[in-house]
Amino acid sequence: MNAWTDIMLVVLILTTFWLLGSSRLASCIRICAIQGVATGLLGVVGGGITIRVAAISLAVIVLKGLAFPWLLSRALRESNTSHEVQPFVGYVASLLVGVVILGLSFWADSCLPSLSHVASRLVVPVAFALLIAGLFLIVARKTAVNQVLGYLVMENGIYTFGFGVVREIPALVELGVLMDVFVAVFVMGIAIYRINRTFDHIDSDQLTLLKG
Amino acid sequence: MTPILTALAIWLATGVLCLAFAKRPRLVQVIGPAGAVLGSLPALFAASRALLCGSVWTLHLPWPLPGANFVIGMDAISAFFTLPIVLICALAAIYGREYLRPYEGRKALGTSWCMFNLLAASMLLVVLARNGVLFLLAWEAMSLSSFFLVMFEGEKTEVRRAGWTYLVATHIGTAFLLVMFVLLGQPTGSLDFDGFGRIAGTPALASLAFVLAVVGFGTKAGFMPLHVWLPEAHPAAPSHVSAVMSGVMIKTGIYGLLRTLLWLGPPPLWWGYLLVAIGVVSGVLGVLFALAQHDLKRLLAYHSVENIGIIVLGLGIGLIGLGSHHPLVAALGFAGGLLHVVNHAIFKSLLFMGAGSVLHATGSRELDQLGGLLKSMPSTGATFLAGAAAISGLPPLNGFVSEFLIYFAAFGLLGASGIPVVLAALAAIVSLALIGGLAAACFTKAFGTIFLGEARSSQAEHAHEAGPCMRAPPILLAALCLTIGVTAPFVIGVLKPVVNQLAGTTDLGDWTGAAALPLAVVACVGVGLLALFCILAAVRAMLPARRMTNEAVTWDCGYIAPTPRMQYTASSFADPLTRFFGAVLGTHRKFSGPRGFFPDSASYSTETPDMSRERLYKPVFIAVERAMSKFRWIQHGRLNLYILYIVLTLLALLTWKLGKS
Amino acid sequence: MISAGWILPALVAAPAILAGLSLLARSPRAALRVGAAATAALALAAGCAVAQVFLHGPLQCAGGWFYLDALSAYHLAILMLVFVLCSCFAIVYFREEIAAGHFTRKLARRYQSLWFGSLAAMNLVLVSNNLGVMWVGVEATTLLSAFLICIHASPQALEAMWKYLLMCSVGVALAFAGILLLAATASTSLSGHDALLWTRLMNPAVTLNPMLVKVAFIFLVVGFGTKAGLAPMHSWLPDAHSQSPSPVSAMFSGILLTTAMYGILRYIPLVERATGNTGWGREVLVALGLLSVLVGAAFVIGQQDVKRLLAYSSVENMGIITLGIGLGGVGVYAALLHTLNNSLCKSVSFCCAGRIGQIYGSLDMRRIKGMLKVSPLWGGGLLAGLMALIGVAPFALFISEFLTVRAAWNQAAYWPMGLLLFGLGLVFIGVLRKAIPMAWEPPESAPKPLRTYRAEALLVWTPLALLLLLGLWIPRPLGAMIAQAAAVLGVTP
Amino acid sequence: MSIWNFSYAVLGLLLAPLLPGITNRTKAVFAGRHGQPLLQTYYDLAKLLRKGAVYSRTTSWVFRLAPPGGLACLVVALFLVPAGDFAAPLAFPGDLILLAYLLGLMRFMTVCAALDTGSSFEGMGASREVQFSALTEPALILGLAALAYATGSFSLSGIFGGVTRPDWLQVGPALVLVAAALLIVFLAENSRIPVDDPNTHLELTMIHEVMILDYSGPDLAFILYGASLKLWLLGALLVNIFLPLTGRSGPLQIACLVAGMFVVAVVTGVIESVMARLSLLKVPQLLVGAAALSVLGFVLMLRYAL
Repeated sequence: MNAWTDIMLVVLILTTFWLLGSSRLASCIRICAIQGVATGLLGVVGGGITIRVAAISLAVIVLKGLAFPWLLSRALRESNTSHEVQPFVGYVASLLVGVVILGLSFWADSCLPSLSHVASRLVVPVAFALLIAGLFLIVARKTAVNQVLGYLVMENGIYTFGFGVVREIPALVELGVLMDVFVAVFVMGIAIYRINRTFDHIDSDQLTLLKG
Repeated sequence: MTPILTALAIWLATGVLCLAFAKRPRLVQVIGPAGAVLGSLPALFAASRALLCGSVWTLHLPWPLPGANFVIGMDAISAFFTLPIVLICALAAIYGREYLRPYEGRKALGTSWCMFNLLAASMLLVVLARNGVLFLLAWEAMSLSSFFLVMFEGEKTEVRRAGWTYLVATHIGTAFLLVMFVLLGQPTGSLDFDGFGRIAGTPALASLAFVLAVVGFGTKAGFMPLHVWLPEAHPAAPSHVSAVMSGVMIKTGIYGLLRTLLWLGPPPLWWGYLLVAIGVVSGVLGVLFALAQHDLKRLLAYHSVENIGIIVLGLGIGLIGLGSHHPLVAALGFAGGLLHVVNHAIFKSLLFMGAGSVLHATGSRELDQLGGLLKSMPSTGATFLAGAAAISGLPPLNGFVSEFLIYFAAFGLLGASGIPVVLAALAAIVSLALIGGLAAACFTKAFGTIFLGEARSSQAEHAHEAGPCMRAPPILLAALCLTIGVTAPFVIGVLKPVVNQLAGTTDLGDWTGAAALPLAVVACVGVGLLALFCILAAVRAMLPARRMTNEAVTWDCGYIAPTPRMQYTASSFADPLTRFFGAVLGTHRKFSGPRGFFPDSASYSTETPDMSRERLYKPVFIAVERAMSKFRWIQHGRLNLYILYIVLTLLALLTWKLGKS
Repeated sequence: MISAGWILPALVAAPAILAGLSLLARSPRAALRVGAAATAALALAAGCAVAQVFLHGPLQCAGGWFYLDALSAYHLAILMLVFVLCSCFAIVYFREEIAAGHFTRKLARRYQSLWFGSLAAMNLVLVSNNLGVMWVGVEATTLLSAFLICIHASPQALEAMWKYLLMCSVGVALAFAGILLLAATASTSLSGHDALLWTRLMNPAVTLNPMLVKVAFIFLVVGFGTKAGLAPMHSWLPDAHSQSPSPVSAMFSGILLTTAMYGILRYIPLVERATGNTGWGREVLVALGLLSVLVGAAFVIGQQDVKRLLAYSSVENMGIITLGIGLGGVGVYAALLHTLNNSLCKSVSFCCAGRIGQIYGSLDMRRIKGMLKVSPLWGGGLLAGLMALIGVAPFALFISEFLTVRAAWNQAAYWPMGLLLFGLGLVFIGVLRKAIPMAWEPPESAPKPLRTYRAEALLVWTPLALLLLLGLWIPRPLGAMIAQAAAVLGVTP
Repeated sequence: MSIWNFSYAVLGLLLAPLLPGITNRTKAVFAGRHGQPLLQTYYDLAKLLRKGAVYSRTTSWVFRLAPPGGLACLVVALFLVPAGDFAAPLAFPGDLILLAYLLGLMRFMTVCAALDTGSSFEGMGASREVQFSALTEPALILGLAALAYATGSFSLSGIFGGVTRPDWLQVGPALVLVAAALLIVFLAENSRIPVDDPNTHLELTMIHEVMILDYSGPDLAFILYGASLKLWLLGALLVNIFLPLTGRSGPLQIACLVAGMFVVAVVTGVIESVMARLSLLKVPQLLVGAAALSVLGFVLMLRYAL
């Protein structure tokens, strides 16, 4: 079972790198969907399947694999701006940063005391890497959609960590978290829609009316 | 303690009533002053009883505020400072009633009187408080209420500037006091004054507390260069308020300093040197800047700085006396400083009231717009003259007595061993002499330009004497100036408990006896001088030549028609001195001379901005503002970077807090 | 004693239901009025719960999922106070907009529904014992209140909302990572639900790995600190505060930040215990607190927009609270008192600023002149509020700031004390420099004053009078409340 | 207290008007003129007292108050000055301060009276008077303080009674410096050359004379008499320093001192004859120089004391 978990974790890392190197928004959304599904599967392949785990995993797959991509694609479709990712940091540089992030995550993991009941030794570093890569995406990309994607990557990292490390988290909390994330993305989607309508772009870099 | 509580209650109640009836100015004009006067009576009674009969008490009430207890007490020092507070407040209230009459219906008199009575109450609380929090609250209430009083004519730009400067200065001063009280309260964990004496055990902390007190209280008292608010706020406030602020409110700073000294144990010599240095600087520079002013109230405000300098000089000499084991010197120094507190309260409020009456009558505070008012305002002029003579330290008035005591103490120090002590005494003597001469110059200028000669403007020409409410308080104060001057040997007896309290454990011996003889002679000389003057005046009157008196125009070396415009102006009167001290004053001169064959106009004007404001605070404020505005780019509006801040903070904290382990 | 625990879930459920019901409001006016009345009723109920806590000890229900102890009860009391005040003010604030037709029924329904939603979410934060659920509540407040910012969709408001949404979501997600780390170390000795229950985690038998707790705490501080407006994560704050309608700004500044701060407070005893009471976690708070004070001060100077000015003052005040908590001892007491003072003062100041903005048609302080004359009520209220904010005695903020200074001295934290005083001085100067012309400078053209009803005076003067009272006299029950709350944080008086 | 304590002051009241006469006669001798009679001032006073007065319409009671007031100050001050061994009638510790401030009071009245005329000339004189006196006062008090330090007493009587011949032998240089300072103060306070020229009336450079331009008749007499008293008063301080007569018999001491006063008057005449009046801008430097001399004297005494 460790092997399956590791495979999923590797998928997560690979999709993150893919995301860092992608230039089209639409494909970014799709990659994110794949990552979402992989995150969902992580729960199922990780250990004994209980109803709780199954239900949550299903919810994750549905939300992250279907609902979010759909929402974001809609927001993207209705915006009449460029469908290019507009990076502050170029794709090659982003990939290099990704490598550094991965290295750092492994190093950080080695610094922390080991957690006794981790599903796989890869869980913690991968979760960290996702978290930081997500933050990096938010910082290094201009479009609002991309920032939401970054947020999702971050979220996936946290989820991974949660599922890999704290398996006993009660379902209610998990569902609550999931619910919040869903609402967050939903709200962000609406916000993007309205920003697009008001500003004629979803370039969050250009939202600089307020300063000082 | 009942009278004190009654006084506080009356002041607070009438203050609130004034606010409640704010819509009816007539009524407020009755309630406010009446409350101020009524409240001061029991307080006056309590203070005199404490001072004369030695009835000392403290009142403890529980007070649910962290660190606070409602502890008030009356001892010699408190009583001594209470006296001028209640006296001046009452008189200023009587004066203010008439002074504010033209504003009825145009200005918020309700707020003004409310704040006035609050100011009186908070000043009383400041000198009676025996708990740090209570003291600070009263202190701040005092600052705040006087701030609102200053802002009475807030629509004027200079008034707003003054209010801002005042509140900022006083608040920064309070910050120092905050730290000081915290420091003093730490050994016992309580902010009651009883326990503050513990600090004396650690001299380093005591010195720190002393420095904090000097800065904190010095800001309120107006030590140069902490005085910046003074020449702004006093002119801006209505005159009766200036009288209270300049006459007594700044003295609460002196009170605070003295109260602090009581806790700090035996003073090292350098405290005395520091105070003498402050006294010299404040005194000399205060009077120099006063000399360079041509706004009457600003001039008076600078004189407050000067007089605070003299007070501090006395206290500094007293501290040196204590430190170098000259009990008589210590006693005389303290006595001189303390007596000057009262004296300055009397003549400074008298002068501000005079300035107010002039302003009231002519609408101008510009010296060079006035002139010849002695004929139209005889009462105001005469009392102003008395005040001017008193503040110049001339015998037989009260100013001389206190300056004499300080001189006396300083001369006593000359016999001390130790060159620094002698030099400090010498510095005090020289600066007192210089201050005396310059003050006389300044007040002859002020009095001469306002009241003597011919009117320089039509307003001054049509001036009218103020009403009875505005005439009576100055007359009373002038009488007090003379009374204290000629009853000095008895007055010193009143000071005795106060000075003895200040000396702490040091036994001062029978210092009043030592001081009484010279003071008695001074008093006799004063009386003799008056008598001799009367005799000479009588002789002059009886001379047969009296019958052959003629009237003519001023001789003026042959000019046929001297006009008022040809009179010496205030600026030109002071010009030789201000030029002589030009390096310190930094006077801006604007001159456009006559040009061409038929020059039609020429002008010359001077302005002396405050040195410490221009050269010390302004650059610092500008530098801080620049430094702060450098930070403003961090709020540039870019969301990506904002999130980067979060990430960086996270990383920074992780490396900082975990890097070590 | 009858179990009063049922009231806790009700405190969450009732506003949630009200949020739904608000969508059926008949008219904007009715929505606001009924909303205010319902908030007041809820406040009464919450008051009962708070009283129970202080009289008989903590309340618990639903198997320990809901928990109200002195700390949360104190915050709950503040929360209800602010909400009642802001709800009432909303009636006044939107009156002109309703008349002008800008505040339609649709908007009013949405507004009131989100308003109650936020209330429910904040109550959830305060009454839940489960740290995960608490997080859910914090995130929910972000999401629900985001739309309150742009009730009137202007480009600026949208921008502010977007920044608020993204920054707080990211921040709070980091906090969740922290919670997970904590749960990870706790799950060695606790199982299932218990690993996230605060009361269980506080059990002395539970041993937590100090290293992991430290990492967790840093994530939590940064995460919740973002929401609480601590510098340098505060960047969303001035934008959101200045662009929302004033009742919302008042609520944000008055309680939203405080609720996030409460999130941090909950973890302090845990961290203290795990790190052996070395004051490790407090250092972080002192640093962030000081930074916030200084950043707030730097931006207050030279600020032109009155609501932004108040927002930066919020940054500063949250800094003071953080600093007080970080200093420990009497500082905790000071911080808790400051929380109350700041909430009261900020909400009333924002209300007055909003009204003044409506009167002058601008929030630019260079255009607001002579407000004392133009509108004695709102202008006077704003002036008094600003004065109170900068720590003029005898307003209560002076006392709490004094206590903070005292705490710093007692802890021998001389540099923090000096910097705090410096920051306070800067804020004082900066605010006063704006406040004086606003209050007294004669206006070039007198704007027409808006209609003012007598009852509105209560809205302004009651909180200010309360602040004045607290500066002079802290009622014993309140003092006891704060002491009990401080005891939760491990400080015994 | 004996008759000798009072004699010097009473003699001063009687003989003071002689001093200007002596000075003028000295100057006349230097100029090769015959000069005024020695008693000229007495004649002037007698004449003026019999004359009527003219007052400017601008003036008020302040103007009339100054002559008797100023005179009263000087008369009282005269009783503060000791004569050798004999303490002044009013001697008390600290009387030197009273002396300085009585002079100050007189000046205050004179200056106010000058301003009361509203004339630009008198204003100018008043302005200069306050400037110079503000600078002489520190010099005077410093000089006295130096002496007080040397003698350990701070009453004039104690100070001058304490300057003895051994003192001159021990701290002579310091005493010379202080005496020089007091001489400058004497010249400045009495409006003599090199500070002011008592003979000019219509020049822009005068100080004292211009302030009293508007006085006439008995008022002027009071002022003239007062000026003579002031000469006597400050001259007496100088004489007391230079003539350490302690221990001699009363009549001898008084006689020597009066003779000393005449010598001072002669010296004044000599100075006025051999020097020109300083430029007004240089006067403050002279006065500050006097203060500096006092300080120097003080420092020298400090050195000796160690």
